[in-house]
Amino acid sequence: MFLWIIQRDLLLAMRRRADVLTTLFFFIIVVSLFPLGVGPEMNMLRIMAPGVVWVAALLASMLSLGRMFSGDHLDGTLEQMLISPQSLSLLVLGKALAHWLVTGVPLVLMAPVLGIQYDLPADALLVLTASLLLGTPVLSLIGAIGAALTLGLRGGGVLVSLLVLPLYIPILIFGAGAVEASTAGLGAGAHMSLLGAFLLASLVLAPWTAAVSLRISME
Amino acid sequence: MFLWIIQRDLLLAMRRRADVLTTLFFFIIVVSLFPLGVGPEMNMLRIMAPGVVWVAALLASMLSLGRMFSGDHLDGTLEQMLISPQSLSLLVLGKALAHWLVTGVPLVLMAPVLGIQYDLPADALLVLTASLLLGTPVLSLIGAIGAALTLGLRGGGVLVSLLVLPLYIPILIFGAGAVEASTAGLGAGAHMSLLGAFLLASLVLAPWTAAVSLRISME
Amino acid sequence: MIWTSLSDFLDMGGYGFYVWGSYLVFLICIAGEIILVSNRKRTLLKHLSLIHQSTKQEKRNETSS
Amino acid sequence: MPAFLASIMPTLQGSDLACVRGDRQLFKHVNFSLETGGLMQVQGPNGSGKTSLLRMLCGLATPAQGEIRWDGSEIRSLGGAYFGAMTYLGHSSGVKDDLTAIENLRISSALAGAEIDGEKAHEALQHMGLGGRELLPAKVLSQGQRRRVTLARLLVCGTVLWILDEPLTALDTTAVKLVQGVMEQHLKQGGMIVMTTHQEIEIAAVATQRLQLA
Amino acid sequence: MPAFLASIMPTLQGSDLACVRGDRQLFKHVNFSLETGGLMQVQGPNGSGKTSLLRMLCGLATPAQGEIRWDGSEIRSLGGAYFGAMTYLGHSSGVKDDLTAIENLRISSALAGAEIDGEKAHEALQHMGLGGRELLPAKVLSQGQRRRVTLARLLVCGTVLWILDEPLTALDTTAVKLVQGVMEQHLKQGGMIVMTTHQEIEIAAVATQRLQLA
Amino acid sequence: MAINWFKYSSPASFYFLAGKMIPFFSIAAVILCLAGLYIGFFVAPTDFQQGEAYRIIFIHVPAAWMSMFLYVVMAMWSGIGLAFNTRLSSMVATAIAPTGAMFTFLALWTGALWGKPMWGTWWVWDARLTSELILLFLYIGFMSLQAAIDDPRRADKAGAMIALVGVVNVPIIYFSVKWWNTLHQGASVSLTQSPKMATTMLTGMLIMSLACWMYAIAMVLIRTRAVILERERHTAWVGELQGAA
Ligand code: HEM
Ligand SMILES: Nc1ncnc2c1ncn2[C@@H]1O[C@H](COP(=O)(O)OP(=O)(O)OP(=O)(O)O)[C@@H](O)[C@H]1O
Ligand SMILES: Nc1ncnc2c1ncn2[C@@H]1O[C@H](COP(=O)(O)OP(=O)(O)OP(=O)(O)O)[C@@H](O)[C@H]1O
Ligand SMILES: [Mg+2]
Ligand SMILES: [Mg+2]
Repeated sequence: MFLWIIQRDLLLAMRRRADVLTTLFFFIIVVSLFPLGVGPEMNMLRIMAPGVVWVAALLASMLSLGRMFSGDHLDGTLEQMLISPQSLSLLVLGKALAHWLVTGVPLVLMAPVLGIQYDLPADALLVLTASLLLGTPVLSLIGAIGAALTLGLRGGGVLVSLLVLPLYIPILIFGAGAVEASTAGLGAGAHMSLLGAFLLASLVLAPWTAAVSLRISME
Repeated sequence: MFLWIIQRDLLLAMRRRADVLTTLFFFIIVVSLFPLGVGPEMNMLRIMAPGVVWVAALLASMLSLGRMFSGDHLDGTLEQMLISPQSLSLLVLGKALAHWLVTGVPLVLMAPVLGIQYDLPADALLVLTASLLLGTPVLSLIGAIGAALTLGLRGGGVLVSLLVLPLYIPILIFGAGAVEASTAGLGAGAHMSLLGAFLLASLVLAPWTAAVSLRISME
Repeated sequence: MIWTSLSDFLDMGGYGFYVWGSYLVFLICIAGEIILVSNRKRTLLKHLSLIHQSTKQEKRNETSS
Repeated sequence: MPAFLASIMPTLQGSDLACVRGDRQLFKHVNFSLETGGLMQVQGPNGSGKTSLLRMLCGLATPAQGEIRWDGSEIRSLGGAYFGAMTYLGHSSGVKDDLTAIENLRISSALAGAEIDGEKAHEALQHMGLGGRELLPAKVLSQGQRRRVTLARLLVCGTVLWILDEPLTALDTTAVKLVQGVMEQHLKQGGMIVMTTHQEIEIAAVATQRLQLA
Repeated sequence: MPAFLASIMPTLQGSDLACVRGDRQLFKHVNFSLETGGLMQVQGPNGSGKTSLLRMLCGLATPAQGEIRWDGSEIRSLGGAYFGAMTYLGHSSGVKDDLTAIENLRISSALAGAEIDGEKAHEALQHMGLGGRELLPAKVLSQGQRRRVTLARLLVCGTVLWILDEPLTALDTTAVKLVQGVMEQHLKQGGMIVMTTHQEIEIAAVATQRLQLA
Repeated sequence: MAINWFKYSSPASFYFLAGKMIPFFSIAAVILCLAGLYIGFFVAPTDFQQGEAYRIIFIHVPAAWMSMFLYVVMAMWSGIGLAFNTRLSSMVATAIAPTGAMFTFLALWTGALWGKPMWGTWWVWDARLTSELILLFLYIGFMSLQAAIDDPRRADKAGAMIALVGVVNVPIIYFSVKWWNTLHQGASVSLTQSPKMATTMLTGMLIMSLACWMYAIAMVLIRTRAVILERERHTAWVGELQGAA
C-alpha cells in the first residue's frame, strides 16, 4: 500500500513533468538571481551562498506543498483513501515521501552545481548537499501537516505559508548554519546531528499529525 | 474603456482578496527569511538588502503572472476582448496596469518597512522604493508578453518563468544597482534614468507585443 | 614539432584536464546532436511509411466498397 | 447591387471558405451571402465545424482558405470597424463568477464598446427575467440564469450583426420564446443574425437561409 | 410493499424536501418515490431549483428539511454503498482538457469505482460516435463531443440509478436519439433515472412521473 | 489536392534542394575541422602568458560566435515567417534553435574550463558570462515554448515573438566587455584593427569557426528536412516520396 502510493504519485509526477520542472527551475532561478541583484563580488557571494540555497530550497518546497493533497482532494481520491482499511498515517508518509522524491531530491542533486557558481570550496559543497539531504525530507513532512490543514480553504496559499513557515525556520537556521560552521572551521557535526534529530522526530510525529489534520479537514 | 478594464480587474481582485495577499505575503516571507539563513551580521545584511528585496519583488511578480489572462481565457471573456472594437494594445495595457496595482504597488509600499529590517539608511530606503516604483511596472508589462504567449499551454508555469526571466534580469541589475550606487555615494541618477528608459520603452512596446501574442495564442 | 611525446601532448603543460575536458565535451555534444537528428529522421520515416500504408489501405477499401 | 448601395446596406459574404483543425479538414468550398434582415442558420452534427465557422466569421480564427467580407472588404483589414458592428456570443458564456449579474452586463457591454448605465442594465436584466437577482454573484445563479445574463447583452448592444453559437442552451421554454422575440425584432429592424442551434426553432425573417455543414 | 422486498428492488424516496439557497426558499414539501424501471423528469423554469434538487439526491448537498432514502435508509448514512449504486452527470461536463477522450472516460469510471480497460472504453466512445477522436485531447473537441465523452460513462458504469442534469444540451439530433435509446434500454433492464431537460423528449418507461418545481 | 500541392511547393522543393546540399557542407565541415585542429595543436605556438590552456580558444571562440550568430539568424527567419506568413522560414528557425543552444552550452562549458586555470574560478557573475547564460535561457525558452504548442502555426508565431524580443540580448553580449569593465577578454578580432594575436593562432581559430559554420549549416538543413516531413506528412508529395521509397 505504502509502496503503491509512492509509485502512483511518482507516475503522476512523470505525467505532469512540468510541475516537477517548475519546482526545480524555480530553485535554480532564485539561486541564480541573487548574484545579479547583490553584485558579483565573490567574497560576499561565498558567505551568502548557504543561506541563499537554503532559502531557495525552502521556498521551492513550500510552493509545491499545495499540490500534495489538492489534486486528490478535487477528484475524490482522497475520500477513497480516508475510507481505505490501511493506516492513514502510513499513507500520508507515503505521500510525503513521494513529494520529497519529486521536489526535494532534484534540489539536492542540483545544489552542488549552484554552489560552484558561488565559488564554494569542495568541502562546503559537500556539507551543503548533506544538510539539504537531511533537511528537505523534514520540509516535506512538516509541509504535509500544513497542506492537510488548509485543504480546500479559500486563500489556502497564504495560509499554508503562514502555518508552515514558523516550523521551517529552525531547519533553515541549522541547515545554513551547518555550512557556515564548516567554512568557519568549526565542524558541521553538531548542526548535522540536530538536523538528523529533526528528521527522526518528524518521521515519527508528522505523518500521524497530518493524518489527524486530514480527517479534520475532510469532515 | 481603458479605465473600465482597470476598474474591472481591481474589482475582481477585491472579490478574491486572497490572491493579492498571497503575493504580498510571499514577498514579505522571502525578504524576512534571508537574515535567518545568512546570519545576523548587520554589515552583510545592509549590503545584501537591495538585491534581496529586488529578487523577492521579481519572484512575487513572476508567480502572479499566470493569473493575468488565464481567468479571462477560461470563461470566454478574452475572446470578447479580442473582438472588441477597442484597441487590444490599450486593453492589454489596462490589464498590465491592473496587475501592477494589485501586485506591484503593495510591494512598493511594503519595501521601506522591510528595508528597515536590514538597517538600510533613510536615503537608501528612498532610492529602493523609488527604484521599485519605476521597476515593478516594467515587470508587469514584460510579464504580460510571457503570460500571453503561454496562455492555455501545458506547463504554463515553468514556461512563463523561462520566457520572462531573461528579460527581467536587466531590471533586477539596475534596480538593485541603483541602491548600491547610492549607498556607495555614486548617486543613483544613472541607474534610475535607465530604469525610467526601460519603463518608457516597455510602455510603448510591451502592450503591442503582448496584444500580438494574445492574438497568436487565441487563434 | 611542439610536443616531445604523447604524454606531453596529453598533459598540455599541466592544463590537460581543462583542455581535454573542453574538447571531449565538444565532441560529445556534436556526436550527440548527430545521433539525435538521425534518430529523429529514422523514426519519422518509419512513422510516415505506416501512415502511407494505412491511407493506401483506406483508399483500397473505399474503391472496393 | 450597385456598389454605392453596399455601403448603406452592409452584407456579410463568405467565399470558398475552408477550415482545417489539426489533421482534419472540417469543411471546404463554403459560400454564403447575408444581407440586411437576413438570418442564417448553420446546421450540422456535433463536431462538423459550426463553432469553427462562427469563430472565423467574427475574426477569431483565420480560414485555411477563402475570405470573409463585410461591406465589401476583408474583415481582417477592417479591424475595429467590423468589431464595432458585430456581437458574438459563444459557447462559454463569458460570465465572471465573482461579479454580480449587473456588473457582468455593464462590463461586458463596455468591453464591446457600448457603455451603459446601471439603469439600462437593470432594465435589460429585468426583461430577461432576472429581476431581483441582479445583485447576486454569478456563481450562485442557475445555468439558465447565467445564460440569460449573457443574452441580456443583445438588448443593449445596438450592433447590426449578431453571431450566436447555440444561444438557446440551458434556457427554459419561456426564455426561448423571449429570445426568439428579441431576434425577430432585430431582424425586422434590418439586423442580421448568424446562429447555430440543435433545437427546432422557427424565426420569422425576411430571408432565412440554412447552411448545412458535412 | 413489504419491507423485505425493498432490499431486492431498491427505491429512491424523497419526503417533504425543502431547499433554501441564500435567503431564498426554492421549494418545499417535495415528495416522490421512484422504483425500479421508473423515470422521473424534474421540470421547472430556470432557477427553480432542479439542479439543487438533483445535487441533494446524490448527496452533494443537504436538504434544508426532509430526507432522502435509498432502499429505506437515509442516503447520508449509507455512504459508499449508495455512491456505488448511482451515477451523477451534472451541468459542468467534468472533462479534463488535457486528457484524451479515452483517458477521461477511463479515469472518471475508475474514480466511480468501475475500472475499465482501454478496449471497453474504446467501444463505449465508438458507440457514442467519437470513433477516431479517442486520442485527441478534450480541449480540441467540440462542445457536443465533450458532452458525448461525459455521457459515454453511462455505457460502462453499471449502476442502477442515474441522475442526469440536462444530459441533452449541446447534442445534435442523432446523439439525442442515441442517448434516448441508452436510457430506454437502462429502464427496460430495471434501472432508474432522474433527469431534467428543457427539451421535449419522450422516453418509453414503465412508469414516468413528472415533478414540477415552482 | 491540386491547390495543396501548389501551396506547399516551396517546402517541397527546398526539401530536395537541401538533400543535395547536405553532403557538400558535411564534407567541408570535416575537412576544415581536421585542418583547424591540426593548426591548433601542432602548428600554433604555446602562449607566453597562458601556456597551453589557451588552446581552448579554438573551440571557445567559434562556439561563442556561433551561439550569437545563430540566434540572430533564427530571429531573422522567425521574423520573416511572422511578417510574410512563409512557412519555410519558420521551419528553418525551428531547426536552428537546438544547434544554437548546443553552441551556447559549449561556449559556457569551455569558458568555465578556461576560467578555472586563468581566473581561478569556474564562474564569475560578469556581464558577458551572465548575458551568455541568458542567451542559453532564451534558446531553451524558444524550444520549450514551441514544444508546448501542438498547433505548428501557433508554435511558429509564438516562437517568433520570443525570438524577436530576445534578440536585444545579442548586442549586450557582444558589447558587454566594452560597456562594463569585466574579467573577460575584449574583442581581439575586428575589421578595423589589425589582429593582436599570433597569426597561426588566428588562422586556427578562423578555420575552426568556418568548420563550425559548415557543421551548423549541414545540421540545420538536415533538421529542416525532418521538420518539413513532420509538418507535411499529409500532403501528396510526401506520400509520393513514400511510394517511391
Ligand atoms: C563561462 C565563461 C565564458 C563565457 C560565457 C564566454 C563567452 C564568450 C563570448 C560570448 C565570446 C564571443 C564574443 C566576441 O566575439 O567578442 C567570447 C570570446 C572570447 N573569450 Fe570567452 N567566455 C567565457 C570565458 C572565457 C575565459 C575564461 C577566457 C580566457 C581567459 C575567455 C577568452 C575569450 C577570448 C580570447 C575570446 C575571443 C575574443 C575575440 O577575439 O573577439 N573566455 N567568450
Ligand atoms: N487538433 C485537432 N485534431 C483533429 N481534430 C480536431 C482538432 N481540433 C479540433 N478538431 C475537430 O474539429 C472539430 C471542431 O468542431 P466545432 O467545435 O467547430 O464543432 P461544432 O459544429 O461547433 O460542434 P458542436 O455542435 O458539438 O458544438 C471537432 O470535430 C474536433 O474533433
Ligand atoms: N446565495 C443565494 N441567494 C439567493 N438566491 C440564490 C443563492 N444561491 C442560489 N440562489 C438561487 O437558487 C437557484 C438555484 O437554482 P438551480 O441551479 O437549482 O436551478 P435550475 O432549476 O437547475 O435552473 P436551470 O434550469 O437554469 O439549470 C437560482 O434561482 C439562484 O438564483
Ligand atoms: Mg459548437
Ligand atoms: Mg440547472
